[in-house]
Amino acid sequence: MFGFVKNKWIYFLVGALLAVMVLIPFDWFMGKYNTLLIFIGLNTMVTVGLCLLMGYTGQVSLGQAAYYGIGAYISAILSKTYGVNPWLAMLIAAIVTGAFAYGIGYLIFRLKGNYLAMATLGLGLIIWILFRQLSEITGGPDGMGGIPYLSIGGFGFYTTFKRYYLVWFFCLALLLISQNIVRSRTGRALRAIHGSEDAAESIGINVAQFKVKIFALSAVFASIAGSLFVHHLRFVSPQPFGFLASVKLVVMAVIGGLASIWGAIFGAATTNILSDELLLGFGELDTIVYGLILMLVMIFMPQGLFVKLKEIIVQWRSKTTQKV
Amino acid sequence: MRKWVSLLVVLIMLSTTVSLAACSNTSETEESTYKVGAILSVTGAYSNLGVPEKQTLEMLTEEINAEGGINGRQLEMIIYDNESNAEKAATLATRLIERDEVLAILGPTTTGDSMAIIDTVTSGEIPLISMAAGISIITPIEERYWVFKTPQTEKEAVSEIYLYMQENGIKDIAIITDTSGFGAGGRAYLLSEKDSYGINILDDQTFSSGDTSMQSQLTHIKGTDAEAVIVWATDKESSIVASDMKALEMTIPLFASHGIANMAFINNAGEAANGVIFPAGKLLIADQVPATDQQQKILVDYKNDFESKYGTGTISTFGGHAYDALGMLTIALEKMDGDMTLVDARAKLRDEIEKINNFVGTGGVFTMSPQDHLGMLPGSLAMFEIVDGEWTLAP
Amino acid sequence: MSVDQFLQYLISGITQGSIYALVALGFTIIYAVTRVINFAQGEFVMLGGMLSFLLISSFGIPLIPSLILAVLFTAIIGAIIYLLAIRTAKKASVVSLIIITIGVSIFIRGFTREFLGVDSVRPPFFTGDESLTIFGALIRPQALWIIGTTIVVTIILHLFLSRTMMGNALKASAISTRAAAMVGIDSRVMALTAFVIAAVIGSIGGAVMAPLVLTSYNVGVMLGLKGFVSASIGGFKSPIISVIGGITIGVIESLAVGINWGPFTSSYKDAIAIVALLIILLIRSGRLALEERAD
Amino acid sequence: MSEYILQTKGLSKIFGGLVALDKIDMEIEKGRISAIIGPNGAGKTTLFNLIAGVYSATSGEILFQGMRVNSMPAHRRASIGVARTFQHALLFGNMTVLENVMTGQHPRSQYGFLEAAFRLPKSYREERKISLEAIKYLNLVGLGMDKDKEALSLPLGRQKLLAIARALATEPKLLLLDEPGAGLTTLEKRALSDLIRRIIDMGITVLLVEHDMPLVMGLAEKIIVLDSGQKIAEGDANQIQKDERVIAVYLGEEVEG
Repeated sequence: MFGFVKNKWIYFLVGALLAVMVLIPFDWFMGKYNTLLIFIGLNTMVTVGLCLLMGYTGQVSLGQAAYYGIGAYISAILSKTYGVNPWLAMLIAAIVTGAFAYGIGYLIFRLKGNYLAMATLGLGLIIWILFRQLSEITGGPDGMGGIPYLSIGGFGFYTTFKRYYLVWFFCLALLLISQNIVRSRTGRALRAIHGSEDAAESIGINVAQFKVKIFALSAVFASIAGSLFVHHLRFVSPQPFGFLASVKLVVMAVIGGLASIWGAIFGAATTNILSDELLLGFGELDTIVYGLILMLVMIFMPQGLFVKLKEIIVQWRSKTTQKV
Repeated sequence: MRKWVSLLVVLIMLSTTVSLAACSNTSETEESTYKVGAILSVTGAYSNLGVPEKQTLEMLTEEINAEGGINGRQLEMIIYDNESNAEKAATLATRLIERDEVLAILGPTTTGDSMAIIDTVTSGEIPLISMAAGISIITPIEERYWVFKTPQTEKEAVSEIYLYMQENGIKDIAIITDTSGFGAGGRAYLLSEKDSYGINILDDQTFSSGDTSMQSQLTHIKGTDAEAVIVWATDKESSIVASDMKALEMTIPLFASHGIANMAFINNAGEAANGVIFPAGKLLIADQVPATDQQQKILVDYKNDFESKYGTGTISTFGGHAYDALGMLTIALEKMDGDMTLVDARAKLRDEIEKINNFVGTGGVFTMSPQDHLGMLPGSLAMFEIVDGEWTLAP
Repeated sequence: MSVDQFLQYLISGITQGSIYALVALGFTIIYAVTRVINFAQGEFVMLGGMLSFLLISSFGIPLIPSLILAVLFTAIIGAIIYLLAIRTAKKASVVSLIIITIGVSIFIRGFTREFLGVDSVRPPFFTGDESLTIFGALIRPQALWIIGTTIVVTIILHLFLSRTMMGNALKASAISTRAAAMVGIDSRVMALTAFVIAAVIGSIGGAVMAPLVLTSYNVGVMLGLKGFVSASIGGFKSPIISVIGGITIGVIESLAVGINWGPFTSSYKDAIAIVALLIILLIRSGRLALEERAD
Repeated sequence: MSEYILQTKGLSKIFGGLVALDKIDMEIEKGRISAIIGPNGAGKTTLFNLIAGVYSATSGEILFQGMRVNSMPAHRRASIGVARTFQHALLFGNMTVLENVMTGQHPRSQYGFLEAAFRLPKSYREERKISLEAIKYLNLVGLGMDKDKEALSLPLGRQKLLAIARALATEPKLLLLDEPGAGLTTLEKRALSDLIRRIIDMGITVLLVEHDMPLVMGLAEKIIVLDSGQKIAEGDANQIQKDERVIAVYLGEEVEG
């Protein structure tokens, strides 16, 4: 993945970064943040799928949380109600979600712009309503608990400490995969579609099919995150998969910079840390402050906080190198 | 170039998190206090339940500390708002267990949120006293070693209504329920218990929370031979059902859940509130409870204290659940002695909660046991009827 | 379903639909002029209701002045939103603008909760609450007020857009900002006007519906969503189509309850309305594609 | 196989009752430069769009190398060898110059999501080939030095060259150029003519729509004149310049314009 990088010390940097990530869950370091970091990891996975779809391909989805939910529910139902091996359940969930999104995408990706936004929003709502109403299999609005943990052989992911590694293993894998896709023939085709659909079509890119495929891929990412979500909490309810959740995912993607794979971590982390840590200090005023921050970031950095930070660093670097 | 800048930014972000961690680690535990955490739906869909709970906890903490605390130690209450969101409840529970190092957790407000943190508190080995109704919160008991709850379950409320109907010769009914957690929980019991009381449900309608009219559902009910309607929802939607029934000139009696046990229902439904019959704790009619009732004193005291602080007519049974939860916790805390490690203290506290015997609360009288983590004695609910905008015991 | 019952479903549906329509109108006018989907539209409705309750019940101000004050205040909020949030975000993409308006709505909601509390409240009925009988169906007087308001607002808006200079300028700006600028129409003034009109319509709607449907700090979320769906059916194109969209959704929901068979039950009424929206969108996408090519 | 690379037979396109093209018959010979001219609204771009597959024909047929391609979607036509440019360059603004041309190699490479996601050997192999090819085309149009610039940072003239390089990267048999000369300086136009001749030398057939008469007359071996959706003349530069109907049409336009 780092074939393009010329600076030698980038390896050192990445090594240090990985070392930090490996050490984080230990009690003497940041063990107290494991739950928060697990959710950041899960959100990152969904967000990066959204970045591929929105930032690279230019297609809006305001219902992404629904696919997160489909993965979660399929995993939960198969592994709890039918006693299917959780890993197999996770695989089935990913395949079913992907296939479902592929079929749906075939229909709705004929729409463009705001109409597509409405359609994805509407579909998300319908799926969410189904989570609540099919209570015989989903447990209804109160959800279902007692979902088994994931385990490999005799090694079970029983503690947050272990699940941190599990989630971030998947998260980094999905980030790498996304990074690879973006820098490939496929990635160029996606960006071409974002740039101009007519031009993309004129050089042999099957625009309709690529849109549907990337939508399915983003749904698979969301589904994997959803499966990990239920095997982490051991509980699933419709709440985290509604319209507001979808909006929150879009916020994460935008804050991270839509066309930025690694920005997804940043977007998810900023949003989670903001709502689960920093805003707690504001007590009752937290929603007011949250709304305000959301507005300010979008007004003054519409390309995203992450991209803005990058720009600042690049500027700063070019200044310092000029001096030398 | 672009890539390594990305990485650099990730690194900066991480170091920010680390420094953030370092900052919040400085919140020192004062040795002389008992720290207790609470996770409540102060905002979001269930804020009208969560807010009186929060107010009650704040009021009681103030009172306890003004009287010198527990065992000479001050009570420190850390209340977090999970915004009626299960995922956030789980994060906050971990935070309370690992960072704030509280002795016990009160809440969450709803069954769904409570279910979402059961695993966290069980593996974190910390006692939880939930304020939500669902029976699944405390069953199966083998898996709920650390979990208790204070509100009566929906099953009891449903039984109370069906019993009343049986006595009054009502057999054929229609139900209309909210599709959210509260209504769906009630609906499940309305359907499962009906046969034991010989009740026929002729029509089973639902609505979404946030709906602004239930006229269509009621029109459908009106077309059946139902002798009564049961609505299962919180106060806002229930009051819309009541006034829509009046608008459609439906004269059959309306039964409601304990979710309407606050003044907001009467204010919002107006005239249509009259004649509505519902089960609830005796808190609502604290003044009418006979002095012979062992609950009488605490009901009156709590109601007076609460209303003098937050205004007349603000009392609700949801605040009562918080009162009972903190009340039992206080009793357990009083049994604590000497210095213990946090882990031991939590374990001891759990044992003490399980030993609670004959605790007189607002919702009823509680006797916990290893087999029963609700421990509410039967007869804790009464049937109420609203007459001239006032709660009265139903005849 | 008997005829009487059918009429009752229809009337309930129309009442409900009028409520959606009043919300949808605000979405439409802002979208038409600025291409912004204003997710804070529901908050205008909430403010109209909450403020009128506050003024009538807490300050004891009579109905009419209370309504005027509530609408005026919301209009100012609408103007502030445009000037501070939308106009400042110059280069923002569609998605960013959506998020900005969501931020605005979260902010307004939080603010209202902080100052007016979480309880649901009901302002007094305009003209009592004794149901009237129309062709065997019952209707509440406040429902008549809502339907009437929807009709009047739609007519006034229509006349305003077609008969006045300002209205024509708005329409021109809606068709092409650049072309409008060439004939001396300042698109920013037009956008400001659109936000104010949307706030006014939203708050009038909110104030008129509150006695019937109650109001609280968070009613804007659900109403906003329903209004959005209604406006989508009309493609955010014209006020009248949006009103028709709203009433369609209301009637579909109501009749779904009445049919009470298969998926057509009250449990799925929201989903049915959305499915209807999706079908309409897909049908229209075919037609839109044709129109685009003819250009 | 026919000696014509492209033929249309009775090709018509009607937009909602409005006849944009009326029964056009034309033949484009392989390996030569042909041009379509005509006043505004004559239907030139519509004809282009029909050939490229953006629109589907109302009636008539389009034969590419003798094969009927009427119902073939645009991206399929690109992969069988029909490439085009647009009036406005329509570059991919979110990419560099090189990436734009690499994207043009899309139909000549195969690896997909899976190979990309896991960086399988096939992706390496193809990626190397793609970038080598892309650089070759960039050098051909004279943009080799600019390969790492943002595509939209180029001046207009160079953007148009880039669009041609991108189209060439699809390795077409027939290249459709939509007003390649518009907005270029005289100097740039001369370079463009040279480029088009070099493209012909590569064995690619070129069909262009152009307003600039001197450019067309100097380049095209065959000129087709459209007016109001109908073909009114066809022939080499000399024949066209003498054709009375063509003169009438153009005079009319000049008087009006």
